Amino acid sequence: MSDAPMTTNAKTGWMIMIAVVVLGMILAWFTLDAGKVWVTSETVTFSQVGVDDQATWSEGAIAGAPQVSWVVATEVKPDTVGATLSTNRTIGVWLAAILTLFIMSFLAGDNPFYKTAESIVIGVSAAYWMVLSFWTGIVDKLLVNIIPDTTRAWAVPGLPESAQFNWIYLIPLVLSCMLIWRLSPKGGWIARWPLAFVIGTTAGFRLLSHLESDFLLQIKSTITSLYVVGADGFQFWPSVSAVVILLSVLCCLVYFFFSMEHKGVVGKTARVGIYVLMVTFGAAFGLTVMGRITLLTERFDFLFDDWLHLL
Amino acid sequence: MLNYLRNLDRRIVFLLMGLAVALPILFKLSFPEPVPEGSQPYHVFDQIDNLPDGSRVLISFDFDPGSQGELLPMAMGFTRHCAQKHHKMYFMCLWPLGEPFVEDAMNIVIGQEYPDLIYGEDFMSFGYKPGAEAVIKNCIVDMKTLFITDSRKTDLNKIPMTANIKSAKAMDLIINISAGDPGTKQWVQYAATPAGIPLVAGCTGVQAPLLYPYIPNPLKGLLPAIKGAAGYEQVLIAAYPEMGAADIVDSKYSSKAALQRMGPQFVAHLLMVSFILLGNFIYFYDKKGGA
Amino acid sequence: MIAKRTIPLLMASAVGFLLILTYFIPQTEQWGADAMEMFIILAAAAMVLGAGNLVMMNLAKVSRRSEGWGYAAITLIAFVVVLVIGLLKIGAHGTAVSPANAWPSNPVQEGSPFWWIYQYGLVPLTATMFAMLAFYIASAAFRAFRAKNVEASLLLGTAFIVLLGQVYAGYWLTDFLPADPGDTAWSQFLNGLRLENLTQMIMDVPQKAGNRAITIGIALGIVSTSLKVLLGVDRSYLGSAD
Amino acid sequence: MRHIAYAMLACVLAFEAMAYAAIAPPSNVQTADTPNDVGNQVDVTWSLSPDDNGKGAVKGYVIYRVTIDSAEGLESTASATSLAGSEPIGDVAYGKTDFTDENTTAGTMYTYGVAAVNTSGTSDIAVAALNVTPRMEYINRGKLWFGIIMLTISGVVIWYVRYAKRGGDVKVRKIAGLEAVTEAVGRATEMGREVLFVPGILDINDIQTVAGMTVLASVAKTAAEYDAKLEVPTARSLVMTTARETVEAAYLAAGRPDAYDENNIYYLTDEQFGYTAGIQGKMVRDKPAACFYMGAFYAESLILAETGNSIGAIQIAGTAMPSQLPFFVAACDYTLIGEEFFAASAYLSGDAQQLGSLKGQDVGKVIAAALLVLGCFFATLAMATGSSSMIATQDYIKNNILGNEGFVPAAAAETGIEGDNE
Repeated sequence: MSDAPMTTNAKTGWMIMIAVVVLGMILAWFTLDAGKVWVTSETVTFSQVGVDDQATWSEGAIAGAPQVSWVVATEVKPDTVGATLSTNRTIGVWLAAILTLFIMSFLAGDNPFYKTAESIVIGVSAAYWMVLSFWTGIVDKLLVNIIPDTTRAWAVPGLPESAQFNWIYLIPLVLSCMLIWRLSPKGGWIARWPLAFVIGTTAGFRLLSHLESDFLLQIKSTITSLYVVGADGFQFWPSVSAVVILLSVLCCLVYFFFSMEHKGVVGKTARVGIYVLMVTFGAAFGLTVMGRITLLTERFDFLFDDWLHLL
Repeated sequence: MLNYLRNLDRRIVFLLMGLAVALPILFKLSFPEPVPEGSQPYHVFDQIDNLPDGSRVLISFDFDPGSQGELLPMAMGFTRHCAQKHHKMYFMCLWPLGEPFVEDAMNIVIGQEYPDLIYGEDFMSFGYKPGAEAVIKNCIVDMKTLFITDSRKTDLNKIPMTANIKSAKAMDLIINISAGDPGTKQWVQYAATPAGIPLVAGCTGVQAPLLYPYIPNPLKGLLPAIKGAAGYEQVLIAAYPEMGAADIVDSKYSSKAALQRMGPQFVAHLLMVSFILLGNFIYFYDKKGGA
Repeated sequence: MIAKRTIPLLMASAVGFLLILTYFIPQTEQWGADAMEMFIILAAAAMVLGAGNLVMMNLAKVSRRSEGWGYAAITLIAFVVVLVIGLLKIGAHGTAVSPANAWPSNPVQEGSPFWWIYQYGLVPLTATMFAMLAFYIASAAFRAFRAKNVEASLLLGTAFIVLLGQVYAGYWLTDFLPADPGDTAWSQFLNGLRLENLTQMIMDVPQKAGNRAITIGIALGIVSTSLKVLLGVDRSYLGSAD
Repeated sequence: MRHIAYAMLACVLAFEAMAYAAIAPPSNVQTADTPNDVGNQVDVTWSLSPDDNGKGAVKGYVIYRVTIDSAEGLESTASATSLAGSEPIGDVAYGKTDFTDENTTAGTMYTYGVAAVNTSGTSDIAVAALNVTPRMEYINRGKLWFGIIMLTISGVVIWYVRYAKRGGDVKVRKIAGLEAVTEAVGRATEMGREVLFVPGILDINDIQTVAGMTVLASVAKTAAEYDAKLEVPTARSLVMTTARETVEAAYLAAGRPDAYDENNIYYLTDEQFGYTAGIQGKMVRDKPAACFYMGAFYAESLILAETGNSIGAIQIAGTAMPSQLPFFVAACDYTLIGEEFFAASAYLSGDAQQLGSLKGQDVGKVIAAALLVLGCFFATLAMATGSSSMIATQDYIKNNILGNEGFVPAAAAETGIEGDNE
């Protein structure tokens, strides 16, 4: 632990806190059934119909036929008929609650619990992303186009029979190999080719999409009449709004001007521009508070309801 | 006292914030939540409700567990509403950590509250697809080459709902629940605008300001943050009182999940306001005193 | 030298300009989107590099017994366990299309060990990390929102109004103002001062204008950055010449 | 295979139609080649069946299609019977009056028919009066104006880059945050602490990350010159790879290749909050003296900036994420707002050609402002006078110049200039 050694006071503080939390947890387990999850289970069975090449599977048990089955569990209230305590889900809820508290403990300062949670989240999430990119990127995108028949038999049974080897996918395959070549001690520069390909396509694609959807679309939606007429004649405030919007956009654009120093008229206009930007930021800040508080509410909901069954 | 406030430990601020959220939850504090006639939750409700029964609706869950507090109630509300109207639901997901929520919507909400709906005929899932806006762009051109199979690896040509559909242009409505990019903005730019498909969305509070410029065209309705979700739940319950009657164990899937989360907002917002006032009081006091 | 710098540079320009051209031809319009989809494969393959690096770094820490090596070991174990479970689909069952074959199953199939890790490990960890923002936003407001100058005052003033306008407190505080906008500009003005309407006005007018200007500027910045890359003016990403 | 479900539906419906009284068919079926495509689409429109009251008396409409020998003329000769023998190619819910067939072949002639269905049967098929031949277009004419604007803006940027290369004057204004970069790195060196550079959480296929890399090149060069330790944790493997190339080159350029350590540029995890947790932990433990946040950021912006603030680091942020700018502005010492962030690499490099591109961007802003002012001017005149030519001008600016309707205004196209039926 790289921190400066803790003071005795801080250590005692942590000790007391840990003791209180652990005692509380034990108490909660016995009095509140904390974290306990009940489920009902249902077995799904499939039976083989036909033989060899023609073999298909149909749902339901057929006597004598080869069968496969698995259990599907549904979370239910404890008083439901046939409900059983699910060990793995109960352990899961406890684990989730403990990890939640570990992360929150960071608010009191860096500590071993947070470090543990941090180490877990990095390891687990890196692996999670890798697993998902393997199945959805490598298998579902690359392999189905390079070796369709093998992939169909192995992992994508729904791949249509019409699917064929698609040579265009050799491009990403070759580029991927060049990229991984970086692991070899020699010729690491070969990885620059795929990087150049990626950055080149990115530049081309983004140039178009941002110019079309951000530049043109935003100008288009700002264009409105500055003299607003409604069902009952001239509308004062909407007209004022329209004028203010147009002037504000122009002032902000002046703020972003790089060629001229912010002095004189340009400086004054740019100043108005930065004021508008500050109001924009203030508004976004205020609106975001609501979202962030909701996230905390959800976490407390989990702790109080799913774990402690207090609500 | 003032000196104490001047050097207020961050942890005190943290503790107060924690209490401001925790106590209203424990005491189930709630405040009136007026949904003005003609406000966004009504727009969203009308878009889904006025579609002919059995219309095709593409629902994209573009969020992850981090934002579930704000977005899960809307996602489940949309699912319930579509199921109630017997719309054909096509689920998909552009965020890698979001797919389990699609499964929850199908297994928990549809499975327990609308057990007569059948997978493949009334609802189906394309699953998670990496590629962000490229997926959306290709979605309105050719869904079958894009997805190939559903999330259960069944050929799309063999699923009744998708057999005769080539692209998302066949959809009558797109619903998007988004926590960022890829999200509502990309659906507006790459699907709703070029293909002319109506779009309604639910988004986080952070995203909302960026999306207001797209209302009402092509964004027909927007549920901003938990406030929007709560409003939508209220409108839904008023229209379909029987909705969400099933006994769902996990309260986060219940039909009143968002409404339950509005109480803490009030207290926490007041606390934030007091922090700002207090901070400025100290600042001006010090300035006046020449400190 | 040529292979190290010139060819990559030409390749970036060529594919970039080609994509721009194809966008205007209906036949090839989707190439840009297709290229972005192909990127997924490349990014997935690159994870071998990233994850390899993660493993090597933590392994080095553990073997050297350097500071905090215990935490490195936790990361390493978590990574390997989840990777093996996920890639081998341990504990997963088949689907209706192929009941006997578990390989086609959804990676995060409910009830499987991988789902369990997602549900009870990844979800609480990431969601709590995100929820910490509620605390940070409070401390940022307390610390940074001081009316030091006009800019800061506008920032905090707007945030103040929006914070109140979002909840019931807003209705309650300005309930004395007319609820009906009426016909005259003056009555409409008074009605507009109600906090909930003021919030909406801020969203509809200055906020919208500010965001639009920012977006237009960003689009131009992106055009110019892309062009610099395509023209080879900015080639820092390509590394050194030798 | 693909139409099995519909073939069955059609059989059932045909059988039911014999058994029950039929409902009234839709009318006025019209077809048109979808413009600006490769000829794989045809738009079909119709008027609702008189029985379609929106309350379920009509459940929906089915669309039929037959291929016609192209020797035949424009007038449709196909009968309802020949259409009924074909499989329906699609269906829509009641109340809808349009359908796009996305499975046509360019150059083939088709006739379409539409029938209403309800639970008791199918109506007669209403047949389109004219045949339609979808055409393949070689240029998307709808995007012509967009092409012109793109070429103009790009052209100006390129012109200024060349102008600067020839030695033209390309002075630009000061940008506060960038002046502070050297100071921040210098302070880190003095304090003997490290410099942390966070390149955002998106992959290298986002232009913000690319821009972040170019800023990294400058920061790394300064760090190498000052001999400060620079750490770059990344959320993507490709960003890690790119960052290593970039930093290595910068150290070489600064004449300090020996000081470069590849292990200081490492991958943490792709997951947003896993990554954030890792950096947050790192910050409180190693207490970097200068933190740079340059790239695409989401919610982690405030977590990072507040943690950085609590350890007393100088923080400089740059992003084009409008939603995160407020937090950086509130919690960092300097923030590069949107376009300023993209200007950063040019500014820091001091390279004349790169600075030239900034001038080009300014011309882009002038074009934007001009379009805005002109557009609003005509829109105001249109609203105030109600003059049809003003309304047409306003529409032309919005739908043609800024939209995707091409050179020819919609009203002119309707009168047959771009007729698609043939």
